[in-house]
Amino acid sequence: ADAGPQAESADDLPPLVGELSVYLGRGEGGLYDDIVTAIRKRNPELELNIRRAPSAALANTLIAEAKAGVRRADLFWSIDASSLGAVAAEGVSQPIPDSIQRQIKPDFRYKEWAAISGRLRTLPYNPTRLNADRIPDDVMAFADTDLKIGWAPAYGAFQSFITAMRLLEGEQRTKQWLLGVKKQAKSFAGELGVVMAVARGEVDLGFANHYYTLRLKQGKPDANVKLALTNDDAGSLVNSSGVLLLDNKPLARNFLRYLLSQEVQSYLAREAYEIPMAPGVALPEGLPNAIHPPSLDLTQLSDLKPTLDLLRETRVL
Amino acid sequence: MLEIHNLCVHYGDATAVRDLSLTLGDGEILTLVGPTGCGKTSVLRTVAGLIQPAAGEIRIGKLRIDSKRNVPPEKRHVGLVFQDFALFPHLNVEDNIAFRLKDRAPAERWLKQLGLEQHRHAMPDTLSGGQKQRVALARALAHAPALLLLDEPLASLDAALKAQLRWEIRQALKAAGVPAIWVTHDQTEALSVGDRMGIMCDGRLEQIDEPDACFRKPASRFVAHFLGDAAFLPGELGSTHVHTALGDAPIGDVAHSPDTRVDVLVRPDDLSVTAANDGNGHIEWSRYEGETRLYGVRLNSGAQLRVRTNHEHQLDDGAAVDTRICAGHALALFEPERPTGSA
Amino acid sequence: MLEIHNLCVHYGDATAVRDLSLTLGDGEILTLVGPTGCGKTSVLRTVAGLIQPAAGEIRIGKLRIDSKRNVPPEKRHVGLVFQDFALFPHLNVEDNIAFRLKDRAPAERWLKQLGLEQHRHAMPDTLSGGQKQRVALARALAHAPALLLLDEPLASLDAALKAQLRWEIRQALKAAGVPAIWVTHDQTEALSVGDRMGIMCDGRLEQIDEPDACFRKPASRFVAHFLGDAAFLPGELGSTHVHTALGDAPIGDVAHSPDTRVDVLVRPDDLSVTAANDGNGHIEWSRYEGETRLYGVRLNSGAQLRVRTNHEHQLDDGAAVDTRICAGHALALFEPERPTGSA
Amino acid sequence: MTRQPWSYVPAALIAAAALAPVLVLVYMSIGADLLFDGRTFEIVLNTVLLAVLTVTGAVLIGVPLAVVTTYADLPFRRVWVALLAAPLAIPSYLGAFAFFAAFGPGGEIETLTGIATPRAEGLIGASLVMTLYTYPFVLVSTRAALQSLDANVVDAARTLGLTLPAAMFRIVLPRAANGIAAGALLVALYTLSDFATPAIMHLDTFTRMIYVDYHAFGLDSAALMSLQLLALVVIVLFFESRIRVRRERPGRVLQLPLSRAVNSTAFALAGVVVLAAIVLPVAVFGAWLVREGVVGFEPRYALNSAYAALLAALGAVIVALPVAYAASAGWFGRLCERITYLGFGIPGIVMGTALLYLGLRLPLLYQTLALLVLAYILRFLPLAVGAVRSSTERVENNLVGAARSLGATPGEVFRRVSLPLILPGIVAAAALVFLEAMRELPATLLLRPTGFDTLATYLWRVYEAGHLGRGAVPALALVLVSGVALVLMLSGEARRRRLTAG
Ligand SMILES: Nc1ncnc2c1ncn2[C@@H]1O[C@H](COP(=O)(O)OP(=O)(O)OP(=O)(O)O)[C@@H](O)[C@H]1O
Ligand SMILES: Nc1ncnc2c1ncn2[C@@H]1O[C@H](COP(=O)(O)OP(=O)(O)OP(=O)(O)O)[C@@H](O)[C@H]1O
Ligand SMILES: [Mg+2]
Ligand SMILES: [Mg+2]
Repeated sequence: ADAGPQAESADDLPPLVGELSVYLGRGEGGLYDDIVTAIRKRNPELELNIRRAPSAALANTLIAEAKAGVRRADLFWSIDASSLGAVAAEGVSQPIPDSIQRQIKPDFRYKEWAAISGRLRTLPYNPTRLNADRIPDDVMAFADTDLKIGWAPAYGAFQSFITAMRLLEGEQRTKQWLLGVKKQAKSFAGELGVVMAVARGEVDLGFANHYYTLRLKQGKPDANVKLALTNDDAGSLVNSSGVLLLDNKPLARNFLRYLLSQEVQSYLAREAYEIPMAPGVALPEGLPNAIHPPSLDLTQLSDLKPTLDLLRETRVL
Repeated sequence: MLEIHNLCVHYGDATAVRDLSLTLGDGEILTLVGPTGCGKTSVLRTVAGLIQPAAGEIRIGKLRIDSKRNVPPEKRHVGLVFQDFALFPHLNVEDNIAFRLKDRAPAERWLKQLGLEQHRHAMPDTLSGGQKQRVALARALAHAPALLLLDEPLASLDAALKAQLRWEIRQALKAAGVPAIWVTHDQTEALSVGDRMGIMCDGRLEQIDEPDACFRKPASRFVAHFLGDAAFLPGELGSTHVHTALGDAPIGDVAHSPDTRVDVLVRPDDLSVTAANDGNGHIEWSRYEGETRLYGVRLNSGAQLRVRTNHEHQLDDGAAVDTRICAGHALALFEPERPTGSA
Repeated sequence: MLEIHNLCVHYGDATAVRDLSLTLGDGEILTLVGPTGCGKTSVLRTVAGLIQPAAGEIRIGKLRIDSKRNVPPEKRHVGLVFQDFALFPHLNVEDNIAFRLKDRAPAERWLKQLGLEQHRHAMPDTLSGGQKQRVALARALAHAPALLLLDEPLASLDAALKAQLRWEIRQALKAAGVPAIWVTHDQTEALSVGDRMGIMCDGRLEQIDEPDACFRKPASRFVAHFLGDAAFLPGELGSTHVHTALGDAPIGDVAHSPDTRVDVLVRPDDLSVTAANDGNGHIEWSRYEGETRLYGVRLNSGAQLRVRTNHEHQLDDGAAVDTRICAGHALALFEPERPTGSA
Repeated sequence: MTRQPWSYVPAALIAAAALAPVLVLVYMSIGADLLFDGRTFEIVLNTVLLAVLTVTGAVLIGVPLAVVTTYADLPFRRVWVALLAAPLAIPSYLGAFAFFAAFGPGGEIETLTGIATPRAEGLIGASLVMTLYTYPFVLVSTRAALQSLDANVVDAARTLGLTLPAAMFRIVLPRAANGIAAGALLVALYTLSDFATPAIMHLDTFTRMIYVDYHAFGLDSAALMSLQLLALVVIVLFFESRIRVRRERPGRVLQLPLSRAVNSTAFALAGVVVLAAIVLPVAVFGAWLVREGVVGFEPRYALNSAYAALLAALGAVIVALPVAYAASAGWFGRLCERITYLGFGIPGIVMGTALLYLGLRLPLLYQTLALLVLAYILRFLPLAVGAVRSSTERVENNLVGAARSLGATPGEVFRRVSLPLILPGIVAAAALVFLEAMRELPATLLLRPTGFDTLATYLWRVYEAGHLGRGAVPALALVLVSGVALVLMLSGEARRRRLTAG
């Protein structure tokens, strides 16, 4: 009972043998550990060295390593596309073979890296303070509402969101938007904080990645927060975590295949509420039904500098 | 002015002062001497209020202090000159002296009186010992204490400076009419500077009297030894003199039964030596002391005595001499010591 | 044993010792005195190798040290007893004394000789000053130095202990045949304990000679004042005596042209006072000193003199007296002082 | 007297090593545009205000507690000191987060007790949290200074009619200014370089700008801003170096019989501080622990942390010794000492990156424990130098002279005389470095060997994952292991007291 390509099952994959170094850049989700543990368990002959640090720190490390001509990692697994883009710009990445590309949803296929899971920009709102019909479905319209809005301008995911807006709507409109929203916005350090503030009724609505809300609801099912989406604009951007190959050896590629396997992908969807990138894997529960992300080359999200300049110019940051 | 009754001071289990009583009149200077660790400093610190007495009572003017009732040091108006000066290291001379004064006039006065004017702006650690001492004194005096306590104020100064300062301080105290207790380890200082002197031993006051009384009529052999070289000659009391192997000495108006056996206190200056081949001893050693010379004389009887003479007098080691009592004044008499050992 | 030639010591820009020369024979004890800050400690520290000389040369046995050539302290075999003892606070008495000894026998010997046996296991901060002093000395001696330097070893001990230790140390040094330089601020100590003595002033050696020569024939007025009360009487030289207002005094065999005007050095014991209504002055004050008594006499001429007599002698303040030179020995003569002031 | 002190050569080498990361920053910043507009000014102002308020707070808490724990006749004095120094063991991001989570509407306090509390955030919140987690620097250094003061001087002041509290202000504190300033310096540098607390408290500071740029792959501008921040550090270092009180010979140890009122006030202050800085975060984490249970913690993390921190502590004191000696010897030594302080004022992640660049030049060391330890040493050297210096200054020259005149070579003197005497200071220095290395995160993440997890990195993992309850166990382990270090430090202090008691 399917319509189209299906993800491979881990059972069909060749066993992983040998030594592999992975730089695992991650901002959240202790669940990646479970995946790593499962892969290790399945492949006793795999000697897997994992280096964990914030994605941007690892990207900076890889850039420094590249400049110094040192290579310690076979594979860079990052939670956000901008880090992957920044490393890819150094020209150290190995192209993703077609055989793997085919395992990824068509909208998310890139030459330098492989998308693993997606995170969706959402609008968590407090239903006791706000009716769903008062929420515009165009993100640009928020500059003109009188809603009390929570955001986390220093947070990477937010900056990617603004970068996307910049790429989609242009500098000038983005600037106007920032100036408009800023008047009604309250800043938080991270997006978990934004969601918590929504649930507490401190703000009416916030900008945050989808899984913060889902996780909060998991711990506190009666929390006063619901998700809304915009339509085909930066507000419903699907950003992606992904893997960049630094080494051409089959082991690295096979590891990547594991990450795209049915088992891993559905685990990510189920436990981390991430959007699977392999075709035919069910979406996480609790997501709004109609998702209409804009189409955008996520690699370009690494172009953060102009975004920062914009955020600073508008004194949002 | 000050009365101390049956004072005891303890440090934990150790007793530093036992049952000490003394009084100090207005404007009187009392010197306190005694061997290291006998409790002199403890007495001063207790009077100043830095230690609480374990028993006994202290009265300073109208204040009463005992083991229950304390009066904090800042309320006692008792000045204390510390042996190590305890100048405030972060203040200059002037500011040290005028520490708590609103009106700086007294500070100025003592600054001048003690010759510290050109050091006015110096920091304590650039001063020599003698200068520090004067600053400490000026500071205490400028704050107009009702009573001044001096803890070995002149230790570790050179003798010339010491002799000079000793008198400067005494004069300053007398001029200001401030009574004082002055602790010293220098017997000469204690004898010359005090109106009265107290000799302490092991936490107790052995004797308290005018200096020459202490020196000439020591209350105990300890005091006799402590205040200077002392030897004890066995003698027999006559009616006006005591007879010893080295001659007779006057005994003053002591009530006594004749023919009593006594020990006579002789000091090096109560004796004379003259070269004499058929004398009663010989010179063992001599030490030059500047104005005087001290001889160690071994008597033929085997006893050793010390004799002080003018420095012009010169005898070689080994010279046969005759040693005689030459004191014009009455010598102090003691009960003969019982032979020690098992009864 | 030790030769110092033209030694200079600087601290930064300040000069502490200037052009100092002296020699020390085998087994000789030299005492060094001088006012605070005159450079005594600096000399010792330089000889011990803790300071490098700025100029001059030091020879210790076969070693030569000058401003270029240094020999580190541990190679000099020079023991140094610090004024503040510098005992190692983390080691007990025994371990302090045996600090670098493989064979502990010498430590045992000095421990016994200096009566420290029952304090063997005590930590330094539980010892009294006198005990600490002995430990410091035992430590220096047990390490068998070829030369011992003592920096005011007896300061701040009480006089009785001081007098006793002074001789114990001297005897220990002589017994061990160790030459020593002994710095002190106590003139009596310097005079009595040294085979020779040096008097320093402002970084320079004013005089170095046997103690009684220094005392009786001081090289300068500074030395005369420093070694004891000194007054200078104007006088005129006769052939065998010098004539002063207070009588004549012998002058010894000084080469001189008669009728020269001189100043005669008189010390308190060179003078006598007798009660006399038609005398030349009166008693201003008197101080009791134990064996002796010191009078301040104001001459009718206005000059003030100090006279020391036996303590039996007693005159009241204000008594009219006659003061006379009573010295049997030759007095030191000085060129009259030129009046100071603008030329 | 014209010879250069022996310590100048190693001190100069160490200063050069400490300067190296700064030079790397200069290299990294080439090409960045200097950003300075009104917004930057605002941020500099925030940064300075935060530093000033934190230093003020740390002094206001640290100094009275130092006085009380040094002089007063406190029962269980050592326990109190250990408790009061313990906030050094808690990473300030944890403390900040605990405060953020506990206070305010809907916070843990309200959830658990129903009592409404104001939010902890902004300049006040950040200063408060920073104060709570940095005042022990002031406490420790002030205690060291107070212990070397001569009590007779206080007695003298009292006999001149000054009350005890007044004597504290006029006589004791001015003389302890060195120690207070040394602690305040560390507080200021820590505040300038810390990122997490102001970030969690929503305060825009320099470090936050630097972090944003860093995460936007703007290493060059992050480096340039760090250099601008370094200008602030240099200013702070300059002012601190102006406060120099003359050294005193240590004298009698002061003991104060405190009145009941003062005693209970002291207890209350200490209690409130301990409650806020330790009990509160532990309770918050404990509450989460109960909700989520223990998952995924391995004792190996604690061993790794302790091992790396121990190596860092050992290395730091060895390196600190010549610097401390040189600093007491002359201006050149003091300059070297000042240079070693620079590293402490640079945000950890930037410092970590600079060291990463250096490490990449030494491929043999890259991603080894050795490089990580080296980074800890360079970063925390100032903590060790300060503590070692306060003890070396107390070994009197005469003791060294005495030992040498007995024939001991300088090496033997150091081993047999100086070392036993400065050991308490060395232990205290090692303990401080140990505590800081235990809680260090950014450089650890960048420089550790691959797969080497410590308590701090594990805490970061669970914190980032939002599993705050899982942080309770490592947080408690951190406090526990650090507690051992504190006990060591205090036993050293007891020894020092015995050795120097007059
Ligand atoms: N703080 C203290 N704790 C315990 N014992 C003490 C303390 N202070 C003094 N003592 C002891 O009390 C006794 C008396 O000491 P005190 O200082 O009064 O003697 P002192 O006569 O002043 O001696 P010195 O001439 O050496 O100054 C000594 O045995 C001393 O060891
Ligand atoms: N470390 C130093 N730095 C600068 N000057 C010093 C130093 N040590 C001593 N001096 C100065 O050198 C001079 C001589 O000092 P020294 O210690 O040799 O004197 P002293 O004769 O031993 O004095 P005292 O009798 O006070 O011990 C003094 O003026 C002193 O101030
Ligand atoms: Mg005393
Ligand atoms: Mg000296």
